[in-house]
Amino acid sequence: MHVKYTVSGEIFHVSVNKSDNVYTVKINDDEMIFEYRMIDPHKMMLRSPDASYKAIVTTEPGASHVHVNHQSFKVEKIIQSKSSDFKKEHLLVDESPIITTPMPGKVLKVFVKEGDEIRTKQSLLILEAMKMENNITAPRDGIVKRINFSEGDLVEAGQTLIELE
Amino acid sequence: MHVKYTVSGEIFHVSVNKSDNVYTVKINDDEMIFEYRMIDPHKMMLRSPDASYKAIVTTEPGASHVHVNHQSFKVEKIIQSKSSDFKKEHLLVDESPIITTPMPGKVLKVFVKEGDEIRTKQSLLILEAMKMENNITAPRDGIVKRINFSEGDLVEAGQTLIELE
Amino acid sequence: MIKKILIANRGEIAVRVINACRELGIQSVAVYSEVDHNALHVLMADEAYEIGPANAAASYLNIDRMIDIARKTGVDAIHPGYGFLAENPLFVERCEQEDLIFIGPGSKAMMLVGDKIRSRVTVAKAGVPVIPGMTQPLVSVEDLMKNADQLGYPVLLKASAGGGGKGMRIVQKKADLAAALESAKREAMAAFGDDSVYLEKYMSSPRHVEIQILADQHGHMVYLGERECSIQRRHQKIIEESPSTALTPELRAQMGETALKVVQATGYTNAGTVEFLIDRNNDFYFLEVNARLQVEHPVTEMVSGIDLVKQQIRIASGELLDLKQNEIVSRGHAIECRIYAEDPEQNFLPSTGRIVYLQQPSGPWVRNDSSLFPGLDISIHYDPILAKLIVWGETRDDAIARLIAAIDDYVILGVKHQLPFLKDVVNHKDFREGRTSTDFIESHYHDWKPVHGLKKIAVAAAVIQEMNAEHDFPQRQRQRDLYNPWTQLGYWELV
Amino acid sequence: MIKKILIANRGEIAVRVINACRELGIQSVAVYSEVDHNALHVLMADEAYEIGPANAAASYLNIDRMIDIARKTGVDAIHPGYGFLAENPLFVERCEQEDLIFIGPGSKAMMLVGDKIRSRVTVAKAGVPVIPGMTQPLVSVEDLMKNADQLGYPVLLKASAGGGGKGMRIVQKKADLAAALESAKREAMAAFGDDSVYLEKYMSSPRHVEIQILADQHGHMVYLGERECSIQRRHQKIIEESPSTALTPELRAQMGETALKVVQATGYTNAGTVEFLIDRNNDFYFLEVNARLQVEHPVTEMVSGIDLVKQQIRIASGELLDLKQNEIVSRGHAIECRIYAEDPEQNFLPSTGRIVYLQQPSGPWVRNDSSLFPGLDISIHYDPILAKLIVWGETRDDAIARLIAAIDDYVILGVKHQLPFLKDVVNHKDFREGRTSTDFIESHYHDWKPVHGLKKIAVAAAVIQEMNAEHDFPQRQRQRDLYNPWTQLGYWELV
Repeated sequence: MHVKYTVSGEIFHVSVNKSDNVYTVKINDDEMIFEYRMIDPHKMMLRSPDASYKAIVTTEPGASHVHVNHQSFKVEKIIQSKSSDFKKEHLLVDESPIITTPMPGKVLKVFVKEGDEIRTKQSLLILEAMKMENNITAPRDGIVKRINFSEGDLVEAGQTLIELE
Repeated sequence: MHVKYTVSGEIFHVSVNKSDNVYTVKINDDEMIFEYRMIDPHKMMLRSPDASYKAIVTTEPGASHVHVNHQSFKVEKIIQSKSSDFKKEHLLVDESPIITTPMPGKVLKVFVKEGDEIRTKQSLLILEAMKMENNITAPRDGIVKRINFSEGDLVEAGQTLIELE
Repeated sequence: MIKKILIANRGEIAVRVINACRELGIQSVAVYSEVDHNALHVLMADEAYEIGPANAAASYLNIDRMIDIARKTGVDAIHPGYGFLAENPLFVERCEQEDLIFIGPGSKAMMLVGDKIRSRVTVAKAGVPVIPGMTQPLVSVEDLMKNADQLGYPVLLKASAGGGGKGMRIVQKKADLAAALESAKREAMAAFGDDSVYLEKYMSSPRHVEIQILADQHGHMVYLGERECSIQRRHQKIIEESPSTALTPELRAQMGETALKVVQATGYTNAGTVEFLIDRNNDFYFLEVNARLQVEHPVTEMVSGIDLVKQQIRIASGELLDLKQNEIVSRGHAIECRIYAEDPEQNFLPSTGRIVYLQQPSGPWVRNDSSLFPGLDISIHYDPILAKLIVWGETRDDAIARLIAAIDDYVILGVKHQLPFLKDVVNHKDFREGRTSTDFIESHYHDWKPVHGLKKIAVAAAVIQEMNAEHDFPQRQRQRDLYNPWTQLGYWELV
Repeated sequence: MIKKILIANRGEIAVRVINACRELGIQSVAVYSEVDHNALHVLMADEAYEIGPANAAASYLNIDRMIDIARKTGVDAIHPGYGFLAENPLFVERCEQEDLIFIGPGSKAMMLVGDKIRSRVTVAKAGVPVIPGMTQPLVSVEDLMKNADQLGYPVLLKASAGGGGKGMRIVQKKADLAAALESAKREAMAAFGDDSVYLEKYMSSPRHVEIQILADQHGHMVYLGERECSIQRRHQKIIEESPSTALTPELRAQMGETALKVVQATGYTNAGTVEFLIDRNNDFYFLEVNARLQVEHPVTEMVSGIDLVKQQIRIASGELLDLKQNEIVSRGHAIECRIYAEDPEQNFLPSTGRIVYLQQPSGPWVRNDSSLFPGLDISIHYDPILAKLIVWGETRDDAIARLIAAIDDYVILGVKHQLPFLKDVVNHKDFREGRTSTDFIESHYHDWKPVHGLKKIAVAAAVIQEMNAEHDFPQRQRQRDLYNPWTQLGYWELV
């Protein structure tokens, strides 16, 4: 059984082996070997046969924030055994039937109603956040099954706004 | 029974009382009342009826490093129950019979020998540290009872160099 | 001289002003909303007072409360920073009534330059070139249609009380006018409490070049060279530099003199910025006056060696401006980039979160104006600006190389930001060669996504860190050979 | 142009040089001793190699190993920083033999200026005023006595190969000569591997003013103004500034021209510093040439806007120096202070320890050249310099105010340092009024001790922190009402 991680919507199947100071990390059938050295509790040097990397890692429950060679990532762990996380995984695949809020904010306008047929990139609603109006567009084609919020509502990041059929 | 702390050789007898967010700290018969607020795990604001302070505190076993309103201190705890700490307390009083190394280094020259009578500020030895010659002088008058090191020896900070009668 | 100042702001600009106060021996008073009680400006000021809840309308925009704290703390003056109350003429008026020095222009000048339409009319009369457009606010959709037809599409819909791109809409064709109007008015009302809008001819591919001015209360005024701020996203400046690659010494002097005309015509005092657009023929047009210290003021400070905040305070104290026009010399090249809490993967939508790791760049000629610290929550309540990174170099190429190195040194984890985007922009051939215009981002980066070539390495680093963290729990049995993160998870949730 | 550079140094200067390489697009190679494997310069360089054990003689001073790594990594050039091999003519010669560019003067010039006696004779012949003293190294104690008598006491005993105050002794009277000689020779041998010493007339209360020069390999040379470095402890500079309060424009030009005479007479190339003493009549005397980038080079960089490290690299690449004397303009005022790991309570003896907390200052016109990080061990092995804090201001007063604010912002816990002393010095009335001389510290701060008015508050803060830490262990019973640290100790030792 493998463990899954996600980074910006992409899923990675991971298994790891350690002997001495060498990690063998298998990610999606790609096997990589790393020597490592900790610099401080958050900084490490990783050396693979091809290249070396400077990484900064901080962890919080369920996720790590990682900075590698000037790129930043949030590495999230997918936990399939709990129902709440099942939903999370759903979000990552393109056929997700759920449109969630990308950030907390206030719903100013909703342009669609239940039953509407929508097209990719069509404006769905305007969300005000940090004093800016932000146009939320459809990530794919579909039919609006359910709208969970009304104009004027305050929403949290990650909440389900619109369910598609 | 009180707990003792030392800061740069000065001894402080401390007892503390806490109720809600207010600490009553009694130091050497001087009672002080502090409200406090933690800013982060190391930073705090302290407010007494007269003044407020910004403090940064880091702890290590037996001691804290404290920065208060642009002054830095090492606050050490005196543990009297152990013999090793008994000696430590001795160092703090003016009549200490022991002259210790203030820093690690190499003994280049020793100017005195056992039995010598010495005067305050008299040169005792030259200690080389960080590429500089440092002149170690007598902290008080006395007679040299024992010299624990020879020229050329490497010494650690806090080691007893010379014992006085 | 002023002895004590209330800083009616938060974030990096509050820190900047407190720093200046400290160096001038002036006492500083900070204010903070409930969510800001551990903020850097609170720790740095000599005194700090809570001003209300997170919602800015009830705290940083609360004039009564601000005046109340000013009275209670006995300050002589209020520095508004930028944003919030900085360009609110009612606040300036109130300060004048309460006999508090407002560090900025007087209320009349503020009222005039804050009204984009009136100021256009006023400076045009003084012989300053303005962009063709309406000379009255919009009264109806019909009015709008008529004016737009006269100007010819595309047209630009702007908030009369505006600034910072809020309430601004480019309208390409008649059919879009009504929707744009509604949205612009709503945004203008939310941002400025005033939904007046007007129309201007939309200029295609202009450069945005602005002149920094200082004017004392005794009629003496100087200009401190220009800043080019053409690199914008959603009408928000993201990269600013001085000097501009578009200006000759002659054009610079001409624009400087024109800026001083604007200052004279509007009776403006203290530090201010006169914004212009430059078209492809190097003709320039008055855009508006920014009646405050600008976000991008460090660019001018680095090339001129003049501390604008200190000058603001001295001018507000009634001192004579001690600068002579012919002694103001620009040296080298400075570039600023603004780091925003935005998610480049989600079309640069604002992002929130807690900063879990922070490494800020430093080094010779690197300046980082920031109020960040590890543990800081970037909330929905305020502008998404995280920090400003400014560098100086002997030449523009030196400055670009230094900026790229400094961006590489910057690490912010826990909240999404656009540093990789900024790096891409300053690395762009057209930017390097000085071919900039306000549609630069739109035309070169229509659908920019971060390159994430190291996702797998990131996953590996996270897993290795997890396994190392496991070593901190020697009392628990570890499965050393085949690593199974399912057992690891238990520790993780315990920590 | 050079493509790849080995930096034969550590600490802040290695970081400084790596930064310059990065901005020039040059690959950097770091070396590190065993104890430095996690140092900042190691992390920043493109490649890093261990060079030997902690002891500098076996690592950073190991010429064979250094050349070996240079060969292996295929660098074009070596930057020596300051200290270590920076002024070792044997190393320069070896680089020349190995066809590696040494970023500094050629070996012949290095040999000449490194010999304090020969260089005195050489520049005196060129018409440069020198301090009265010996023109041959000392051969015997009798020789010494005779020369001292001729010069008249006090006299100054100096290492011929010297620098940084090592091997230097002021001798007030005949009786002290022999002891001073022995100690000076021993220190000189340990520091430079050469125990030749000589005598100079000791000047009382002079100012130390030095001229920064740049000279390319094609005969073109310029001076970049002066630095005054009169504020010294144990012959170690601790505060440096530019401009000097002692110089008029005429004297500046005269000293600059004299410095170029020295450069010409010695055949010196690359960046260098010509040191002078100025007496109370404003007469100046050649002291020595520092054949390297100086510790205090940032002071010149901040007022001139010229990046000295980049210029060094360009000159070493064989490029023409692109600076004209009349275009070099000094703007405003810069001050540097050196932060040393020294214990002011123990007569400024060097201090060691681990940095357990670190907050470094930043802000407009504040530069902090440092390689510090939390967790860094300050060991006995290397120079006790922790960091350099440099500020720039429009005026000297501005710079002083800014420096004091920046010192207040600096927090280093875990190792003793003299920041409070530095603050006291720049706050001193005589310093503020520009009355500086090399005996400033001795005469004003003979027995300085830190003011520790907050000891009790510090104890209280420590105790409160202990009690708060206790809250992190809810599973253990706490004694809430009467706090007894004896029970607390248990937790502490467990953590």
